[in-house]
Order: sequence, then C-alpha cells, then structure tokens
Amino acid sequence: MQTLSIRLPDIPDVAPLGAYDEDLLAEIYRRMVLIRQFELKVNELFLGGIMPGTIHLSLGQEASVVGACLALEADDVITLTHRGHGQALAKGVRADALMAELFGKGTGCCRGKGGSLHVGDMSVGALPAIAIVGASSPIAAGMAFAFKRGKTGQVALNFFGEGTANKGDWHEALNLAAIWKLPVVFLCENNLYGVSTHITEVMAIDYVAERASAYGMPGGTIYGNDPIVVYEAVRTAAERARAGEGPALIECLTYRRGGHKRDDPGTYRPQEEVEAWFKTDPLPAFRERLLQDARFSVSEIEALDTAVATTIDAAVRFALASESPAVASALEHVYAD
Amino acid sequence: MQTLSIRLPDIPDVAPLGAYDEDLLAEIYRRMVLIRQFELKVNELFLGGIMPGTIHLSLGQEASVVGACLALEADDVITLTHRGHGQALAKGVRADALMAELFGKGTGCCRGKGGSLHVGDMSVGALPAIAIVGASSPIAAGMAFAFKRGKTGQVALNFFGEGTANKGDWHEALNLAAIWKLPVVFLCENNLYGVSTHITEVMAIDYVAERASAYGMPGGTIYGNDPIVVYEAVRTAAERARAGEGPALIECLTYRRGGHKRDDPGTYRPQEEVEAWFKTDPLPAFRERLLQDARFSVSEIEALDTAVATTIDAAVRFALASESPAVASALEHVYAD
Amino acid sequence: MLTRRSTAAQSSERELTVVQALREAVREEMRRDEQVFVLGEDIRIGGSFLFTLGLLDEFGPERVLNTPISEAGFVGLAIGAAIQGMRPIIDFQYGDFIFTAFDQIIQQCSKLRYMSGGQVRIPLVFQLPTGASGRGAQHANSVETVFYSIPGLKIVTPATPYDAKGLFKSAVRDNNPVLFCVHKHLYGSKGRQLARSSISRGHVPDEEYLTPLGKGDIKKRGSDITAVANGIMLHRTLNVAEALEHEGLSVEVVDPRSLVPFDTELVIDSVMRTSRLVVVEEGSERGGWGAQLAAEIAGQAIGYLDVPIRRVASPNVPIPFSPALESAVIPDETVIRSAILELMEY
Amino acid sequence: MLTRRSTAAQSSERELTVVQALREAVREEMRRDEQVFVLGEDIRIGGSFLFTLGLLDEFGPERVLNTPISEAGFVGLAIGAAIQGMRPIIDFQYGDFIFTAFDQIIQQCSKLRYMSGGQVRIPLVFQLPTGASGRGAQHANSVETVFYSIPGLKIVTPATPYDAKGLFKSAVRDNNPVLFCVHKHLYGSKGRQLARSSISRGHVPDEEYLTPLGKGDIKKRGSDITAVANGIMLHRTLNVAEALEHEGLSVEVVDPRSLVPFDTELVIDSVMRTSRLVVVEEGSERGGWGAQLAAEIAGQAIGYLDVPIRRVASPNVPIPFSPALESAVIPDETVIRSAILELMEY
Ligand SMILES: Cc1ncc(C[n+]2csc(CCOP(=O)(O)OP(=O)(O)O)c2C)c(N)n1
Ligand SMILES: Cc1ncc(C[n+]2csc(CCOP(=O)(O)OP(=O)(O)O)c2C)c(N)n1
Ligand SMILES: [Mg+2]
Ligand SMILES: [Mg+2]
Repeated sequence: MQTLSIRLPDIPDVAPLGAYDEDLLAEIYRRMVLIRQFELKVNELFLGGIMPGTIHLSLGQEASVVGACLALEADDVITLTHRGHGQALAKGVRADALMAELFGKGTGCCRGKGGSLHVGDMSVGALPAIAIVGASSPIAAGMAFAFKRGKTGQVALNFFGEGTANKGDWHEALNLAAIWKLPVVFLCENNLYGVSTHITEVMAIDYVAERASAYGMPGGTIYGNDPIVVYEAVRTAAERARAGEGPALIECLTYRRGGHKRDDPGTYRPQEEVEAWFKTDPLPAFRERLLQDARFSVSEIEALDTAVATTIDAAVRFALASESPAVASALEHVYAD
Repeated sequence: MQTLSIRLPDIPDVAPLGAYDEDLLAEIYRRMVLIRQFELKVNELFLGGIMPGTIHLSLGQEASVVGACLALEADDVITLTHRGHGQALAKGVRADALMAELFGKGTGCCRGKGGSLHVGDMSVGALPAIAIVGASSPIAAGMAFAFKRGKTGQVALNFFGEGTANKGDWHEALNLAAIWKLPVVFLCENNLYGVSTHITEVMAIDYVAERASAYGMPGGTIYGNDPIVVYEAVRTAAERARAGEGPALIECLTYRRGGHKRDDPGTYRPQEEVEAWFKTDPLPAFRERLLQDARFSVSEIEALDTAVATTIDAAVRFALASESPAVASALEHVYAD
Repeated sequence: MLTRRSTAAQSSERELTVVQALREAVREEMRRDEQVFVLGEDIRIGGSFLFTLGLLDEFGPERVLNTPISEAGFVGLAIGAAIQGMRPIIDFQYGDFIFTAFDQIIQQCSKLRYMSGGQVRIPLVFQLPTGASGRGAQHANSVETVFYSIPGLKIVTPATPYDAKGLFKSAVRDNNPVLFCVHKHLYGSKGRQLARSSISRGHVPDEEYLTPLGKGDIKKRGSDITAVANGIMLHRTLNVAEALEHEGLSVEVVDPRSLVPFDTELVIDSVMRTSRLVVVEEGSERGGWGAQLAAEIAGQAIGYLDVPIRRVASPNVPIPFSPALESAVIPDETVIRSAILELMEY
Repeated sequence: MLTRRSTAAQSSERELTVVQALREAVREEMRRDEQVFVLGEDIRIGGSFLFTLGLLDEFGPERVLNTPISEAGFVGLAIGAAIQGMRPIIDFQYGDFIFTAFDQIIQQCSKLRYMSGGQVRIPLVFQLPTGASGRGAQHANSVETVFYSIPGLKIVTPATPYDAKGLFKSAVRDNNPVLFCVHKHLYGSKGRQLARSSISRGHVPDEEYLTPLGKGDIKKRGSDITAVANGIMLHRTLNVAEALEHEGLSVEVVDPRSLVPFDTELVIDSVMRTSRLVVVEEGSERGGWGAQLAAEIAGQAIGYLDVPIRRVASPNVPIPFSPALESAVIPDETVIRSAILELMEY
C-alpha cells in the first residue's frame, strides 16, 4: 500500500463558462444554492428539535450532484443514498414535498413513510433512496437493463460514496453492468470518509476509479467541486451509455462540510485537511465564476438567491402546515393490487 | 468486451526437474495419482448407484491443487470448495476417511454429517469445505488474521473457481486481506467454466488475476496443469505472506475433464476446446517428465501407482464396512459446550 | 401460436410432473407478456431442476439470461427492472443460494413500495428449489421458513402439478415479489427422486387456468382430524391419511398452498368440524408457519379444539448429509402417522 | 489492573445505563482473555451506540479494528478467526446491516460445526442494535425475529443494565455464535431516547457476575395473568403492570432474556399459576418467538389455560418513518393494557 495519497486534488484549470448556455449555468447555480439553503434550514430545524428522525447532510457536495443530474435528461433516473437530499433536489424533487417528507407528513414525497433516508420522487426520475450501502448499485443496473431492453434511450445514474466501493453488491453490479453493456453511470461522491473512516484505511489503492478496469469498464477520477467538470464527465459517460457502449465509473473528489450525520461533529478529520478542503467550497467558487461572466450580473444572482430563499420558506411552511398521514395508511402500500 | 480470449494458454517452458528434491517430486506425483484414482473410483461408485449424494469431480485439475498444497507447510491451512476431493487429498486428508464421508458413514472425516460438499479435516489443515460460492474467501482471510495476530507464521490458502470472482464476498475478502496485509493466498482454479457458463460470458476482462490490482495486491495468471509452475508461484506468495507483506492472487489455468457434476456431460463445451485441453492432461505429462529424470525408473513409478491403487481399494473397503452414524448423532454438534 | 395449438391438441387426460407444469406456465406467461423474462445461473441449459429447459429456443437470449454467480447483483438488477415495468422471474439453482441476496430481498424488494409511499411496484418471481435432498446442510434449507416473518413478500409452496402451474401463472401476474418454493423432491426432473403419492404426478388440463395465491385447498376430505401439510409433507400426509382411511380413521388433509397470505379460515373451518389439528412441515420447528398457525388457532379457535395442537417438523438442527441421519430428522410417514394416532387417542 | 480497582472503588449502589453496563462487560472480558477482540465500522470513535467508546485507548488498534463497509467480509473474517481460536465481537452500527452478511451467518457460522462433525467451534458475538427508533423501514428491523428460526445460533435480548452486563459476559465466553440484540431505545447512549421504566437504568454491582444464557427472569411477581415480554416491550409491559397493580390486578411479568435457548419452563410454571397468557414483542406478529411460545404452550400446557393466548406484536408491515405511523404500529402501553384487560374479562 502506498502512503496516504488522497489529499486535496490539484484543482483543474477552470473551463471557460462561455461555452455553456446561460440557462444551464443559472440552473446549476440555482440548484446548488437550493441544496445549500435547504440543508442549512434542515440542520437548523433538526438541531432545534423541531424535525424528527435522523439526517445526513450533503453540504459541500453540491457541485457533484448538480453537475451530474443536470447532465442527464429529464427522463433519466437516479438512485439516491442515505445522503440524499442534495441528490433529490438536483434531480428536481420539489423542495416542499421533500421538506414535508423529512417531517413525516402525508404530503411528503413518500407520504411520510420514507423519511430523510428514503427520499425520492419517481415522477422526476428519483428512485426513493436506498440507505443500505451498496444495495442501490444493482438496482440502478436493473433500471438500465429495462431501458436497454425497451430501447428507451434512458440512462440510470447510481450515486454512492467511496466507502461503498468495498461492498459486495457494488462489485457484482459493476460486473453485471459491464458484461451486459448496460446504460448506467456509476457516480462516486468521494468525500474521503465513510462516517469517521478515511479511505486510505479501507482501500490499499489511491482511487476508487482504479477499480473500473477490474470490470473492463472505463473509469476516471475528477475534481468534484466544479459542477462543470462533473457535468462534462457525466455527459460523456451518459452519451456513451446511450450509444450502447456500456457503463462507466466516475469518481468525484469532494468533501462534506459537516459530520457524517446529526450528532457527528466530524472531529476525526485533521484540521489542515478540513481547512484546505473548505477553501474549495463549490458554491462561492461557482458564484464567483458566474459573476466574471458578462452574461450574469450581481443583481441577477441575488435574485436567484432570493427566489431560493422564498422556495425554502414556503417549503417549511408547507411542511409544518401539513397533516401527519392518517394512521390507517400505516397498513397501506405493503402489497400492490 | 474483447472477443473470446481465454483459449488454451501457451504452455510455458518446462522447468527442469533437476532442481527439485526427489521426494517432493514423488510426492507430487503420488498425490496427483491418488486424486485421479480416487475420483475415478468415486465416479464409478456413484454412477453405479452405490454412493449417495451429489459429487463434483476435479479430474484434470490435479496439478493445481497438488502444486498449491505441497508448496504449503503442514500447519498451513486451506479452505475447500464444492469441488473439494482433490483439494482435500492434496492437503493430506486420509483417503479412507474421505471415502467414508462420501458414503455418509460415521467413520467419515466429518462423521458423515458433511458429505461430498463439505469434506475436510482440521488435523491436516483442511477446513471442511464451504459449498457456497465465494463464502470461503473471507473465512480464509479470517484464519490468516488469527495467524497474523498470534504471530504463528502460518498461511491460509483459499481455493476458488473463476466463476467465484463475481461474488461479493470474494471482493470484500480480497480488500480486507489487502488492507490488513493478511497472510493469505487466493488461489483461483480457472477451469474456464462455472457449471455451463464460460468465463467470457460473465467477465468483461480476460483474466481473474487482473482484479488483483483493484485491491492493491499482486496477482498473476499461470499455467495450472504443471504442478511445478503452481508450486513455485504458491511458494513465492506464501513466503511473501509469511514475511508480513500481505496476500496475493494466483490464477491457475486448468480444465476439468468431466462435467460440472454427477449428471452433467459437459456438452456445452466446444469440441476443439475440449480436445486441445485434454492434451494438456497434467498426469501423463508429469509422469513423462519424471521418467525423463534419471532419478526415476518405470518400476518406481509403477510402484507408486500400485500403492495408490491399494490405498483406494482399502478406502472403499473401509467406507463400505463402516457403520452409518448413530441416529442420535443427528442432534449432536449443533452447539459446542 | 402454432406451438400453442399443438399443446392444446394433446390428450386432455395428460399427466405432467411439477416441472413440466411449471415449464408450461412460464412459457404461457412469456408468450402472453413481452415484459416477462427469466434470469439465473446456467438457465440456458435448463437450470438445476430443468425449469427453464427449452426456453432459450423459443424466447432467445434476450429473455433467457445466463447470469454470473452474483445473486445479490442479479436480484438487485431484477428489482430495478421490475420497478421500470418488467416482470422478471429469477431461477435459483438451489433456493439455498438466495441467502447471499438476502438483504436485497428483505431490505429493498419487500420494502421499497412501502417506504416510497406506493410509488413503485415490484412484480418479481423467485423460483426456489427448497428443502432437503441428500446434499448436506448448505443445500437443505427450508427457504420458506427463513423468509416467513418478512412483511411485503408472498410465499407459495405448491405440491402438485396442477397447483404448481396455476399458482405460477398467478405469481407471474401478481404485482408483488413472490417466493415460489418448490421442494427439490417434487419437480420430477429427469433422474431425480420424486415425492411419491397419488397426486405427485397428475392431470393438468389443456385449457388455461389460474390458481389464486392465498387460497388453500382440501386435498382429502375427512371428519376425525385435520392435518395441514405442504410441499412433500403433503404427499407423506396424504399417504398416511389414505392408509388410515382403510383402518377406519377419517383424516382431512388441508394444503395451504400459499404460506403468505395464508388461508387460515380454511383451517379454522376444518378444525370446527374435526376438533383436532396436526400441522406438518419439513422446516425446523422453531419460527415457521406451523408455529404461527398453531398460535393463531390457539388465539382464535381454541374453543373448537378437543385436544392440544400437535406439530410435526424437523428438530432445530442443520440438515446432516448422511442418508441415515437426514431421514431421521426429516418427518416421514411414521412420525406423521404417530402424531395423528396420538391425538386421536388423547 | 489499576483501572479495575478504581472501578471497584465506586459506590456499590451505582446506577448504569445499558450501554455503560455493556462497555464494562466488554472491557472485563478483553482484560480477561487476550483472544477477545472487537471489530466493526467506526468503532474507534465508539460505534453507533457508543458500545466501544474508550476501548481503543485501553486495548489499541490491534484489538479494536475499524473495518471497511464489508459486512459479509468481516463477518466471514470473524468466523475464520474464531475457528482459529480467537473470540471476536462484531459491533454492528445497526443490526439491520447484518442482512448483507446473512449467508455467512446462516450457512457458514451456524452450520460449520455441525457439518464438520464437531471439528470446529465458533465463539462469536454479534452486538446488534435492534428495533424501530424513528429512522424508517431499513433501520427498524427486529433482527431477532429474522434469525429466530435458524438452528445453531443463540439469540439474546437483554432489557436491563444488570442483565445486559451479565449476559454479555456469558455470550463472550460461550463457544457458539450469539446474536446479542439490544433495542436501540435501550442503550441510553448520549442524546438518544431511552426506554422509560423503573429498571431501564439500574443497579449493576461492582463484583463480577455472569448471567446464564437460556434462563428467563420474573421481573415482577403476580398471580392473575402472565405477561411475557422482552426488550423495550418489557419496560412497557412493566409500566402497565405497575399501573394495573394499583387497580387491583396482579400481573406477573416474565422476561425471557434469551430467545434461543428459551426458558419455556419458566413460562409454563407461571401460566400454571395464573392460567392466562399474553405475549408481547415488538417484531411483526408472523413467525417470531411470540408465535412459537404460543404454539408451545398450546401444545404442552393448553390444559392450564382458562382463556385463549393473546399476542401483542406489530402488524405485518415494514416500519413507517412518520412518527405518527411508527407509534401506531409498534405496540405501546395502551395496546398492552387492553390486551391484558381483555383476557381478564374473557
Ligand atoms: C450495508 C451498510 N452498512 C453500514 C451502513 C451504515 N452507514 C451509513 S452511511 C455509511 C458510510 C458510507 O460512506 P460512503 O459510501 O463514503 O458515503 P458518505 O456517507 O460519505 O456519503 C455507513 C457505514 C449502511 N447504511 N449500510
Ligand atoms: C452462492 C452460490 N451460487 C450458486 C452456487 C451453485 N454452484 C455451485 S458450483 C457453481 C459454479 C462455480 O464455478 P467456479 O467458481 O468456476 O468453480 P468450478 O465449479 O468451476 O470449480 C455454482 C454456480 C453455489 N454453490 N453458491
Ligand atoms: Mg464517503
Ligand atoms: Mg470454474
């Protein structure tokens, strides 16, 4: 095994934004802000004892999920993880239904039966999240299988963390996807930690993407805090998949701003590492770049910020005003007719 | 995926036997003949309706198991597969107790409670076989863990087939062994087929050993029908493991002479493939080489053959003469005191 | 279409084995619905119990998929395909191997619908050879017992060719995961031992029919005692009941057919008439459907019973290989007979 | 040694939470036997329920191992280590994740001794947080129910600090695999909800003691009706029993403590005195220990019962997230009370 080798990656040269459509750039920004504001609010509600359950925040990882989801078509599907709020919002799950779900309300995207660990909305292609690490990878491959068989042209994208790449289900899924050339993109949010455990402790290789070759599929490690870098990589992989050339593994290097969940301060992370990574916060970096683009003004950006704030406020009000699900619904949805 | 790429391997230049001790060479030959004769006899008994249960023969794979086991020390341990008779005999399980086990007799190596799928004898370092594909790999790693922790200098060797390398347990085991540098050798008997399924159908890479790098461990593919080639590879890996340098993955290319099990004629295999591989039968090839070595005469070799035949006869007589286990023993060994 | 006619042209008194009936069921359903497909290990050559024999020829490799040995992977894959509208059938070589995909089944497959608030449905059939058949402990699990407590799954254990076909077709059309557990001694695939009773081979009509999941069936009418049994135990119990009939004892034999949902009413109804209940299953006696049935009758219908409920099951041990031991732990006709007679003499 | 003395120096009336008692147990056993070690995810920082808090400092990284997220892998590894003479304790973050290692446990761990004819033994403790605690369906399984039917395992469900410590020490010294299932609401780890009853925090003596596996305990004496309950249900049942005591009803509360082996005699003994039985468990009502107990009593001791056996359990559904729904499906004091009163009025 090599010595500890995953540190702050070299941040790639910034791709010029000029090549991208203005609406796309605005939407990237809007969704990143939406996730940031949504989760800050959730954290507040949760620590305030107002929100029930348990939560895993994705603060800091917005660029990866937004870049990835906006590279997909609307009818492509994603699978989500335990850290799924950002993935859900990136794919277009409504903030109000998401917020209501976290409160366990009947208006929630899963009618209050899922909760934070299982958010999703099939109508926007977000399969309600699977919280068992690694278990979603074969399921994503299976959705891709149906797409291939039905020649629908859709693609499935499987989100997972670097810690997940040591799970048997993940391994079996990558192999199946490779041998059957399924249109699936395996997207690793490598935030260096699985709970408190650093990647170098649980893998004797440097990068998750090195495992792609074991299945005969292309793979690569990219800087995950630049949404454009992620967007480009996923776009390429999705096109390849749509063209029948099979799956790919993309590893986005990123970092979570907080601990693993609710009560975790994340103090097991070395101070220098935290500081170095915090400087790469994707949100101010992307905002800065937008402002340097002639097509965006400060007031336009601020208008986006304000609109998001309004959305979040409305979502909280909606969630709080909603009723708990009827008790009888606890016995529903066990079986389909 | 590449086109079908695992064919008959180039047979490596034959290592001169002169470098090896006479007793070792004789023992390699003896164990290979023992396995061959044992399994031919088992097949006969089974097809004759005399032997109960189900059987998976390893005819044709003798060089890999014997080369591997003789490269180990007596107190090293192996894990066995569903195709375990050869592995057991190679590690030194007594032929009579093994035969009695296949008959479900109380004198069997597992007191008749295991059967063909679960043969083994802890007193010679052969953990009774695990028939669930892939499940033995973590257990082998665990035995190696105990050896490392107890600084015993022992090594564990995990036998598995190429079809097994698509199983999650296998993946998790290799990773664990790699990160904790456990003294374990993962030994793949790549006989090209898992039941009727050719390796190229279930992997988009050429060789199982290509997966070693995904775990940061050394790996290599060797010609598995030459016991000396296997012996050398395992010896090197075991020494490395004993020295604290961690696990290795060795892939032995070999071929089974019969079908997957009892009632399988193996007719899914292309005729040319079968013919080409049958020419590599390890047993006559090694016999020939011994005869070319000045230290061995025809009569010595024939004496070995005869001794084996006597052993097998005795084993069958022993097994047939043995009693079935007492019915009360069905309730024993569920729990240890 | 042609094939179909020619099948119909066969004698209407034709007798099939369970595996023949199952093959007919799967073919009919695959013809009927393009979304139905089969996957599993070595199924191109028929799979372990010849359930898929001939399917490749008719439906091609797109709908008859040989998988790698990756149970968790291909179960998860089938779940995903089902979510997207397909109807996978997974053929397991031995039901025993499903435990390597256990999490996919109990954490994902059985719950995704519920925890998504009804957003998805997962029509998915698991073809699972179950029980002991002379192969030792790892190939002898009563799969139905292990999954029995899990909400969100259906579990079927057919015992006759007629039921096997009708239930299988219903399972394929059901919009939920169904574990279809067939005893290894029931298939009647070539060269394998077949459970022996008057109905282990049997008439299967030419006309299409469906047998509903969740409905039990009285396999033999009787008035003195109710025996509930499934799988091969049904056949053993029937043999005992037929022998006892000659001795003047009238045993009613109830085949639940489905374990989940379970036709408790049919049993209560029978017990109301006989006042005596014996429950026979192959699985070990702890935690299976037999215990549940006994508990339910003890809770709901205890007033109708004249005597304690007797259960016949294997002891709580792994299944030993030795034929002498295997047959000592798995209930045989002798123990079933004794249990019935004991209750009659209570 | 010094640490040990200083512990002993504490007040003999000290009260501990369950997790404190468990930590004491594991420390004592690790000091006692070099072969005992702990592995699991993130256990260096204490694991999910702080079971391993502080262990790293005392025993170092050789005996307190952070694993990758590879449950099947590290369970198999622990099996191998146990076969070679070690005594692993596996800490699961949530018992729910054990299903990804299910095959290793039911096909290997529980059977290797048997199918090898007694050649190996596998002393191995699984520390498993079980039950529902507001996290949704995938983190709410009653793990003990799922494994309940499997031969070759022992299953323990302690409910008090005293029992938790004594049983854990016995589990570590047992030469078999033991699933040690502690309800998530019982640990009392910082910031987490604790089941509320007079004995959910409690006295744990300074002196070493062992509590045998397989022995139940009467947590409250009573003469009118027997209630058998475990885990958090024990606390709820005790609260109900105490309230009813004031209303003049004497409920005997039996805590089985171990599910496998189960102290059926203790229950029969109690039922012989009370003639009424209610069984309370958190798991869903199909296939768990409650059904088995009811079936056994119905088979062996039906003559002592005046009324049917009542069972209180969750319905057969996955556990919903919404607090309003979760508390609707998990038995609370109201349903336990009603069940007892109904039986009294039967
Ligand atoms: C099979 C399984 N084991 C353990 C857990 C508990 N757990 C939840 S998240 C997590 C860490 C996952 O790490 P990673 O994949 O890197 O994702 P991240 O949390 O960093 O987003 C663990 C161990 C689980 N949910 N499932
Ligand atoms: C988990 C699991 N799935 C399926 C099987 C059935 N099975 C037994 S052997 C075998 C093929 C194994 O192939 P390989 O690993 O190449 O070993 P070989 O038989 O060629 O020696 C299969 C599928 C099993 N025993 N365990
Ligand atoms: Mg991570
Ligand atoms: Mg093979």
